[in-house]
Amino acid sequence: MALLELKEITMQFGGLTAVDHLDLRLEEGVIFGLIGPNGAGKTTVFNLVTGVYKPTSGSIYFKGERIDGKPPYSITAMGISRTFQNIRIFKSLSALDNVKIGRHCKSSMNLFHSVIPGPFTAREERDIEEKSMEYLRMVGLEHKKDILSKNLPYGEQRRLEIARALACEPKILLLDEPAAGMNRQEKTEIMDLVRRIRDTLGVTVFLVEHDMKVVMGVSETVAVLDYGKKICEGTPSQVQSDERVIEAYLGRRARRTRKAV
Amino acid sequence: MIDAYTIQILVVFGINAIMALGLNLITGVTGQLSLGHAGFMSVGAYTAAIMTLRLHTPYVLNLLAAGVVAGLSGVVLGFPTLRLYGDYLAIATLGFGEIVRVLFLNLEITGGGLGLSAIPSKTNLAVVYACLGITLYVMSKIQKSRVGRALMAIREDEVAAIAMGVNSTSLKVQAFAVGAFFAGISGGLYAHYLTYINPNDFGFMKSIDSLSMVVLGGMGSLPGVLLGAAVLTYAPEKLRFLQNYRMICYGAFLVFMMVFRPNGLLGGTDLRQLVKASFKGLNWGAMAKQGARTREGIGGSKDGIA
Amino acid sequence: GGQPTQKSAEQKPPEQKLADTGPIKIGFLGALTGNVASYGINTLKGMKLAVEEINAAGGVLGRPLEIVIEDNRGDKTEIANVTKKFVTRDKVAAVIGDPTTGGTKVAAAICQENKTVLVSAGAVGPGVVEIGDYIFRDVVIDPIAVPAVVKWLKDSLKWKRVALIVSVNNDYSVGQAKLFEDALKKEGIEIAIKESIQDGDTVFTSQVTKIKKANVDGMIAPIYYTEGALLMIEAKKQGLNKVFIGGDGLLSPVLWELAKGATEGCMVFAGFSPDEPDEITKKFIDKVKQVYNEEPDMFHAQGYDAVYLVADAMKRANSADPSVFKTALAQTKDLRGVCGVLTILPNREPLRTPINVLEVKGQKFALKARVPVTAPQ
Amino acid sequence: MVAVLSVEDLHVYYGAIHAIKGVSFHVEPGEIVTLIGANGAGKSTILKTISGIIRPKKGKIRLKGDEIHNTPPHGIVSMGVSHVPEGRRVFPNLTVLENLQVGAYTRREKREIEESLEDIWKRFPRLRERMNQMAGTLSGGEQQMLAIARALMSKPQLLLMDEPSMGLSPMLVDEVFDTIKEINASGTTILLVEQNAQMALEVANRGYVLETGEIVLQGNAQELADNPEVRKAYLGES
Amino acid sequence: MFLTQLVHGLTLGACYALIALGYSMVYGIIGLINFAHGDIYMLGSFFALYLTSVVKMKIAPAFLIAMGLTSLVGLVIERVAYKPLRRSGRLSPLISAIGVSIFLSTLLNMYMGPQTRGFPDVITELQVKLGEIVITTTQLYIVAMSIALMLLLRHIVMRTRVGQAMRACSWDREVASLMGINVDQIIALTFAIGSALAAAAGVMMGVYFNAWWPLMGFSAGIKAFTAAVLGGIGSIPGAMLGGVVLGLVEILGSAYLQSSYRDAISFTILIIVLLVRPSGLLGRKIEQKV
Ligand SMILES: Nc1ncnc2c1ncn2[C@@H]1O[C@H](COP(=O)(O)OP(=O)(O)OP(=O)(O)O)[C@@H](O)[C@H]1O
Ligand SMILES: Nc1ncnc2c1ncn2[C@@H]1O[C@H](COP(=O)(O)OP(=O)(O)OP(=O)(O)O)[C@@H](O)[C@H]1O
Ligand SMILES: [Mg+2]
Ligand SMILES: [Mg+2]
Repeated sequence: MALLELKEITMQFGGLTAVDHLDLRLEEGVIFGLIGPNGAGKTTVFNLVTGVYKPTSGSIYFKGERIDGKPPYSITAMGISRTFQNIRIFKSLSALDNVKIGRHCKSSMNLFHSVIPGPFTAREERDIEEKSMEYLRMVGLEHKKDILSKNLPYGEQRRLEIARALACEPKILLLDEPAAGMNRQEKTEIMDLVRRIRDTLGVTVFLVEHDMKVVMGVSETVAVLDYGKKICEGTPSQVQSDERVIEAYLGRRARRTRKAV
Repeated sequence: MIDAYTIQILVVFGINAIMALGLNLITGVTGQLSLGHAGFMSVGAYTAAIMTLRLHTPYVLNLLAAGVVAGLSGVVLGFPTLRLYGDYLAIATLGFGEIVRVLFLNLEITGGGLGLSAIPSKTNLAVVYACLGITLYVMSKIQKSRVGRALMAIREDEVAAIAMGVNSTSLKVQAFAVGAFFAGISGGLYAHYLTYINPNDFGFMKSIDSLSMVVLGGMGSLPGVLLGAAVLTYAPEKLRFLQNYRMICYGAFLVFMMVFRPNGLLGGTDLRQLVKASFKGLNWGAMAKQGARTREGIGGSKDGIA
Repeated sequence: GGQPTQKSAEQKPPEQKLADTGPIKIGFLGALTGNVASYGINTLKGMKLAVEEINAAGGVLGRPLEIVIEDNRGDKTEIANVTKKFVTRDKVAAVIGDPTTGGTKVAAAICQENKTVLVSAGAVGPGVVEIGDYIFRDVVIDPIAVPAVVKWLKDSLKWKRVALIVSVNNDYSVGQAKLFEDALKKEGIEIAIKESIQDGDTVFTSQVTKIKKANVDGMIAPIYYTEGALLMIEAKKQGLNKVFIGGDGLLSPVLWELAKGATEGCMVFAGFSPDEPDEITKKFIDKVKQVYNEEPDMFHAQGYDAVYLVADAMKRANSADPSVFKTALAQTKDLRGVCGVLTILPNREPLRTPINVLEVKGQKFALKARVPVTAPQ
Repeated sequence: MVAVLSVEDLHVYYGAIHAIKGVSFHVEPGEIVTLIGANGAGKSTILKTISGIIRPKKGKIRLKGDEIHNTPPHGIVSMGVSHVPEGRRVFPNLTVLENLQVGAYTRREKREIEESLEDIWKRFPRLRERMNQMAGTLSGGEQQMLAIARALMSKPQLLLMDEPSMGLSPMLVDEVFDTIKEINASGTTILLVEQNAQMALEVANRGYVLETGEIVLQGNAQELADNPEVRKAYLGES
Repeated sequence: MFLTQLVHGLTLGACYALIALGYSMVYGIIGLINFAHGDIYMLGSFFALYLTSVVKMKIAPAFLIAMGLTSLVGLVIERVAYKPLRRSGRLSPLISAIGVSIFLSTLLNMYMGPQTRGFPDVITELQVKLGEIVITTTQLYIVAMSIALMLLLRHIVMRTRVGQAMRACSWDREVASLMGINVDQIIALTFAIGSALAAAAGVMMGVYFNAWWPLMGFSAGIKAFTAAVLGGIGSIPGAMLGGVVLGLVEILGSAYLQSSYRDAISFTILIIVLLVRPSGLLGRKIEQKV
C-alpha cells in the first residue's frame, strides 16, 4: 500500500484547470520530487493534499484512508505536514514558540488544563519544550530559540519552517521550494537536511523545487507536471533525458549541460 | 489618602480592566477585531441584575451566571460569524452589539428603555480586585499554554496555523467564549456597583472604549492592557481641570498617545526601550519608523480598491 | 423668592463634615458634552442665574452659593465618578441634576449613602425618590400629570383614536408612554397605532406613513424636541395634518427653529408657561434672553427652580447641613417658582399645579389651558 | 567619465541591527555589475538604500555625481533609477497593461510611453497576450517578466534588479538572463543581485562579494568566478 | 403605500451611499477604518450651515466651499493623526481616528452648542406627484448626486493616472514609490477627495433632514462603515449598493416589521448577507494564494 496516493485528481479555479486528472503514488520512506514549469500546479497539489483546497474531482488516500474533504487541521493530525512556498512563519513569535506550535497536534492540553495546573500539564509542557528544542537543534537553530522569527535571516526562516513542520512528527513532509533564494552552499545544506530527515527520522519527503541540482541530487523518484498533467515520472536520470521534460521545463541550457555530461 | 472618590476610580478601573482583558484575548491574542464587546458586557450586567431582582440569588452566583451567560452568547455569536475574516468579522460583531442593545431596549424582562434600577449595591473594591486577580491569572496561564500559543498562531497566520493542526474555528470560538465570559463578569460587577443599568450604557462607544484600552496599552500584553485601562480610566478624570476643553483634549490625547507609541504603550517592546523612547522626545517621523515596517496587522484583509 | 424662614428645632449638625464658613457648594450634575449635553447645559445655565440672584441678595445664611461644575458626558460611570467627587472631595451641601432619570438614579444611590441632598432637575421617571430620604426632584411628575392631560384630551378635544410615538432608547419617553397607555385605556381612548423611534434618528418616513394610514385624531408624542421637530417636518411633508401633543420634553424653542411652520398647533403640557407669565416667570424669561441670548426651555427653568428650592430649605432649616435641611426640604409647601407652585408631598414626590397646556403659535408657546391637578391618594 | 552610481562608506541600520557596515562600490556606464553574497548579507538592503526606500545612517550615494541619499524614492525614480524588487511584487489587482502604465508614472509624453510599450510587447510577447489579465493571476515566471518590464517603462539609465531568477523554472531563468543581456546591450546600466552566482557572473562585467554587510571581494566577473573561495561558497564546488 | 416607502427607502439609501462613497475610497486605498469620517461629514455640513445662515450665501457656492474647506481639514487630520502611523498595525490608526472623532465633535459642541439646528430654506422644494407617490426635488438631487459622484469617483479611480497611482498604493506602497509615485501626495489626495465627498454628503443630508448637530457624525459613520462593508470593502459600486440596501432595509423593516427593532433587523440582515457572501455584495474575495 502506498503511503500517499492521488487518484484522478482535478482542480479547477473558475475556468482554469490547475491540476488535471493527476495520479501520483508515494511509497513510504522515499524522497519524491515534483517539478514542472511555473504555474504547472505543483503548489496546488500540495494544497490539495493538505486539505487547503477540496479537489474538483478525484480522491486522495493517506495510509489507505481517504482524506480529501477533511479539514486541514485533521489531515495534519493524521501525519501530513508542510512548508510554504512563500514563508509563513509566525513572525512576531520566537523561533522556539514557532516550533512549539508545531507540537500542537502532538499534545492535548485544553483551555481548562491551561488554567488549572496539574502534574499532567506540567509534564506535557516539559515534553513540548524538549521536543521542540530537539527539532530546532536538528535544523541548527538551537542557539536562536529566543529570537523573534521575523528577525531571522531568510535562510534560517526556511529552516525554522521545516523544524516547525517536523514538530508534528509527520509521516510525510511536504517541502515547497525549500532552496529557493539560497546560494550554492546553503542549498547543499538543505540537501543534507532533507536526507537526514528521511534517514534519521524515517519521514517520507515530498519535494517541490526548481533547482535541478537539489531535486535530482536528493530524490529517488521525480514526477513532472505541465499544465496540471503528469508528463513524465521516473528516476532523476530518466526524467532529465525525457524530451518532453526538456521541451517544457529544462530548456536548451539543460540540454547543453546534458550533452556535456 | 484614599477617599471615596479615589476608590471609585479604582473600582471603575478594575471593571474596565477585566473587560479589556477579555477583549484582549479576542483581539490582542487571537487577532479577531471585535467591535461589539460591550454587547457581552450588557448580557452579563442584565443577567446579574435580573437574577438578583427576580430570583434574589446571592451576589457571587449572579456574577458567575453573568460570566457564563455572556460566555454562551460568545459561542452563539462565534459559531456563525467566525468564518468571516478581517473587517467583515468586525462589522458582524458591531452588529451583534447593536442587536443585543435593541433587544434589551424592547424586552419586558430588561425593563426596556427604562432599564433596571434598585439593583443591590454589592460590588466593592475587594470584590473587583479579586475578580481582576482571577482574570489576570487565567489570562496569563492561557497565554503561556498550548491553547494560547495556538491562538497567537491564528493571529500571526491563520493558514499556517491550520496547517500545523490548529482547529482555528473551534479555538476562535473558545477565545470568544472566554473573552465574553470576562466581559460578562465585568458587566455583573458594573450592575451591582452602579445599581442602575440601561441598554444605552452598553452602546458602540463602550466597545470602542475597551478596544482603545487594548490597543493603547499594547495588544496581547497583559501589563499593557492594564496600563491602557488605567490611562484611559484616569485620563478623563485627571483632565477635569480643563473644564469645557476636557473632551477636546481627551480626543487630542488619544491621537497623541497613538502617534507617540504606535504599537501601544507596552506593545512589542520591553520597558527599557520605552524609557529610551521617552528620552528621545517626540520625534514623529522617527517614532513612525519604529513601528513595524510592514503594514500587516490584525484583520489584515487587504482588499485594495475597485 | 423664598418663604419666611421656619426655625428648625435641632440646630446642631450631627457630624461636622461641611465647612461652616465660606461659600455653600452645590454640585452641578449633568452632561456638557455628548448625546444629552443640551439638557445639561441648559440646566446649568438656569442654575447659574438663580445662584447669581441669590448671591446678589446676600446669599443663604449669609454665605454665598457656589456651583461646582463637572461634565459627566451622560455616561453612567462618569456620573458615579462625579458624584463621588462632589460628596467626598468638594463636600457639597447639595447636588443638583442629573436631568435624566437614569443618571439621577446612579447619583442618588451615592448621595443617599453619603448623606448629601440630591435634587434632580429633570428626572421624571418612576423609582427616583424611593432611593432614600435625601433624594428629591422638582419636576412635573408624569404619574400625576399624564392622567390629567389625557382626561383633558377626552373632555375638551374629544379625541377618540390616537397614535402613540415612543423613543425606545430614551427612558423619559418610555416611562411617559407607559403612563399614557394606562391613562388612555382608562379614559377609553383607542391607541390606533404605536410607533417607535430612537433618540438621534433623523428619518421618520415610514412611521409617519403608517400613522397617516391609521387615521387618528391626534398624535401623542412623549419625546424630546429634536426628534419631535424632525418628526413634525416629516408629518407635514407627507400631509399628516393632525396635532401632536407631548410632555415638557417638547418644550423648547428649538422646536420651531428646526421645524419652522411644521410645528404650528402642536401642544405641550408642562409646569412652565412662557405665556401669560407671572412676575417671577417673566423676570426669568427676560434674564435668560438677556444673559444667554436665547429663549428658555424647561431645563433652564428646572435648573433655576431647583436652586431656589434648595436655598429655601436651607434658610428655613437655618443650616447648610444636608442632614438638617433635608427635613425642611421635605416640608416645602407652595413654593413659587418659574414652573408654577411646588409642594413636596409626604412621599417626597413633588406636586406642581396647575399643569399648563401650551400650543405653538407663530414662534411662541401660547397658553391653551390650565389643567388643575391634585395629589393622588 | 562620471560613474553612473557610486556608493561611499555606506552604513545602514534596522533599529539596532547594523546591516550594512561601510560598503563602497561604483557602477560605470554600460556595465552589468553583480552583488553576490549569502542570505542576509545585505544585498537587498543596499538596493533599497539606493532607491531611497531606506535611509542610510552614514555614507554617500551619488548618481552621476549628484548626491541622492536624501532624495525620496519617487524623486530617485525620476532621476533615472528603476528597481525590480525582490519577490516580484506586481500589483495583483491591476491588469498587466495597467502595471506597465504605472511603471511609466514619471513620464508624461503619451507618444513616448506608447513607443516604450511597443518595445515591451516586442521583447515580451507573452505579456502582450495577457495584456488585460489581472497580474495576480499570472504564473510566477510571467510575474517576474512583468516586474522587469514594469521597471523598464520608466526608461531607466540604471536598473537595480533583486534576485530576478528566484523561484523560476530553469527555462525561465535562461530567458530572464537573456533579457538582462539584451536590456544592457540596448544601453541600460544594470546592478544585479543574484543568488544564482554562476549565471550572474556569466552575464556581469564586474562583481562584488558581500558578507554580513561588508564587501569582502571584488573584481571582474571572470576573476571572481575563478576565485577558489567564491567557487566553494557560491558556486557549490567542494 | 409600498411605493411610497420604496421611494423613501431609496432616498435614504442614496444618502447612506453618499456617505459610504468617501468612506469606502479611503478604506480601500489606505486600509483605514476611518471612524472620524462621520465627523468630517458633520464638519462639511457645518460649513454649509454657517455659510448659508450666517454669511447668507446661496447653496451652490456654499456647497462647493464647504467641500473645499472640509478637504483642507481632511488634509490636516491625515498629516497629524494618520501619517505618523502609516507603518504600524491597522488598529493604531483606528484608535487615532477615534481620537480625532472625539476632538472634532466636542470642539463643535463647544463652539456651536449641542443643540440641533435647522438649515435656512436653501432649496425651493418642488413636488412631483406620480399617482400616490410624491417625490421632492431634494430627493431627486440626492439620488442624482450620489449616482453622479459614484460614477465620477469610479472614473477617477479606474480611468485616470492618479487613480492608477491610488490603486497601486492600495496594494503596495513601497513598490508604488519605486514606480515614481509620491505616495504621501497620493494618500493626501485620497483624503482630500474622501473628505470632500463626506462634506457633499453632509450638506445634502443636512438640507434634506433639515438638521445639523455636533454628534450627527457618529451614527452616520457607523452607517457608512456598514454600507461599505455590506457592499464589499473597497468596491465603489459596492458602497453605493450597500448604502441603498441599508436604506431600503431600514425603511421597509420599520414599515412592515417592528420599527423599534429597526437596527436589529438591519444588522441581522447584514450578518446573514455576510454569511452567504463573506466578502460583501460586490466585493471580490482575493484568494490568498497559499
Ligand atoms: N486560489 C487560486 N485561485 C485561482 N487560481 C489559482 C489559485 N491557486 C493557483 N491558481 C492557478 O493555478 C495554477 C497553478 O498554480 P501553482 O501555484 O500550483 O503553480 P506552481 O506549479 O506551484 O508554480 P510555481 O513554480 O510558479 O510556484 C496557476 O495558473 C495559478 O495561477
Ligand atoms: N525590516 C527589517 N528589519 C530588521 N532587520 C532586517 C530587515 N530587513 C532585513 N533585515 C536584516 O538585515 C540583514 C540584511 O538583509 P537583506 O535582506 O539585505 O539581505 P540579502 O542579502 O538581500 O539576503 P537574501 O538573500 O535573503 O535576500 C539581515 O540580517 C536581515 O535579517
Ligand atoms: Mg508553487
Ligand atoms: Mg535579498
